[in-house]
Amino acid sequence: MKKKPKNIFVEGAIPPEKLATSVANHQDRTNIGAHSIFLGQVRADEIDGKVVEAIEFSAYEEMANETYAAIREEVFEKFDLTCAHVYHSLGTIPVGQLCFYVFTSSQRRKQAMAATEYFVEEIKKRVPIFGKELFEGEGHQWKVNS
Amino acid sequence: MKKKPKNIFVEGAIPPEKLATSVANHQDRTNIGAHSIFLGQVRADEIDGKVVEAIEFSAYEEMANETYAAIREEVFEKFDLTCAHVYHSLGTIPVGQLCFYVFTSSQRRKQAMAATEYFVEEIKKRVPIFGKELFEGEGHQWKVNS
Amino acid sequence: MVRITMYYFGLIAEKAGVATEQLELLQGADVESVHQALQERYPSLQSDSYQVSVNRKICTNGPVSEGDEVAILPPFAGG
Amino acid sequence: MVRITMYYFGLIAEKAGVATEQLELLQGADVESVHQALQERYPSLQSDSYQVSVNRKICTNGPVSEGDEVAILPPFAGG
Repeated sequence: MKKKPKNIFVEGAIPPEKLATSVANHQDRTNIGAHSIFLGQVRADEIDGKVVEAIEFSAYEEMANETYAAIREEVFEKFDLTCAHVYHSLGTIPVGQLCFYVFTSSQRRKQAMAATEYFVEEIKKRVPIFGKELFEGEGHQWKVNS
Repeated sequence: MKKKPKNIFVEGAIPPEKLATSVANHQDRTNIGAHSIFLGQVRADEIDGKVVEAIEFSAYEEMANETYAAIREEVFEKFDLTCAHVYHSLGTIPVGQLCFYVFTSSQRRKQAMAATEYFVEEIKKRVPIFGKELFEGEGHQWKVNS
Repeated sequence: MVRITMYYFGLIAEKAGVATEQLELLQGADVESVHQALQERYPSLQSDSYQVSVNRKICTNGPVSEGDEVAILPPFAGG
Repeated sequence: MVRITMYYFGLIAEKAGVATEQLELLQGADVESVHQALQERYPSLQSDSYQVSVNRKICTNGPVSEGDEVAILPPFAGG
């Protein structure tokens, strides 16, 4: 039987306090020597004179979580990690708020940093998440990852 | 006149709450799209049957801060960063506690991740910080970066 | 006939005006038939780039069978 | 005579038993003279690897002048 994949999605922005909690939760793992963290923050991009004030994220959640599970397996094969945690927001996230959180821990720094980078790049490329950039005033545009 | 370099040193371990504060302090900078964070945590390494229970850090502080200032200048030349913050502990840091904290922010994720990695590698290589690994029971050994 | 469930996301859902619907394709349908049915149903999608997933895997070709979960995915924007 | 201030760190300070001291070197002293003076004063350092900084810059050679701040730095362990 296939086990249900982890759910990476959280409703709304990721609070900064989440970082403190994640780190504190790993301080009894005394084989960890390094944590590497990536955070995505919603940017007030200006596009044709209009300014983004929020991104509304949606996802094909079942496929997203299955794809994430595959990426996670690749990461644990490629890198010597102690643990890894990934969260992505759904719903409307205002500029300045966090929408993406990757946290990896390892004995060795290079493994953690490389794993975080792999997670970030592969998730952006392969996980079906969609972003509607809402402009100040009115109007929107669909975000495309570069 | 040369301006006094920033002081990267803090007495004692870096509390996990520091991360939440750093991130929260950057949420009004709406041109930021990515934060990259590295944390060093003291590991309970076993060496010839003895287990490390803490590292006592010391530094040639004036040279360390001057060297850090030079590395920081290189980073801002090489990478397109919005800001960067670096802290290193002095004193006795027990296993599981944080002793090193690098935080960079940028519009673009790749710039932030590359900058954090550069900081970590160059600081380990060039900044005169010394670590006395204290074993459980008694005895010690001087740590050497690999 | 092959009955499949279509799921639309982002820009595609916006243009289609629905998030999900049932489609009936002819026997022997494949990913190419999905493209054709879609363009016919929603001509405004012609200029858009999207990928097709069948049962949650990206597919550029291959058969589509009764009961399949087929999604039309505009460019990803996670992170 | 050239009077310099020596600073010792980590293992070196432990072996020297002091953190700082004044040394007097002969006129024309250079980094090599620092090494020699050090080995003579603390023979147990012979087997240790260290770098020398003059006025907070790593130096493998070059002159040492009156009033210089010279440090003996064992391997770094930051991070």
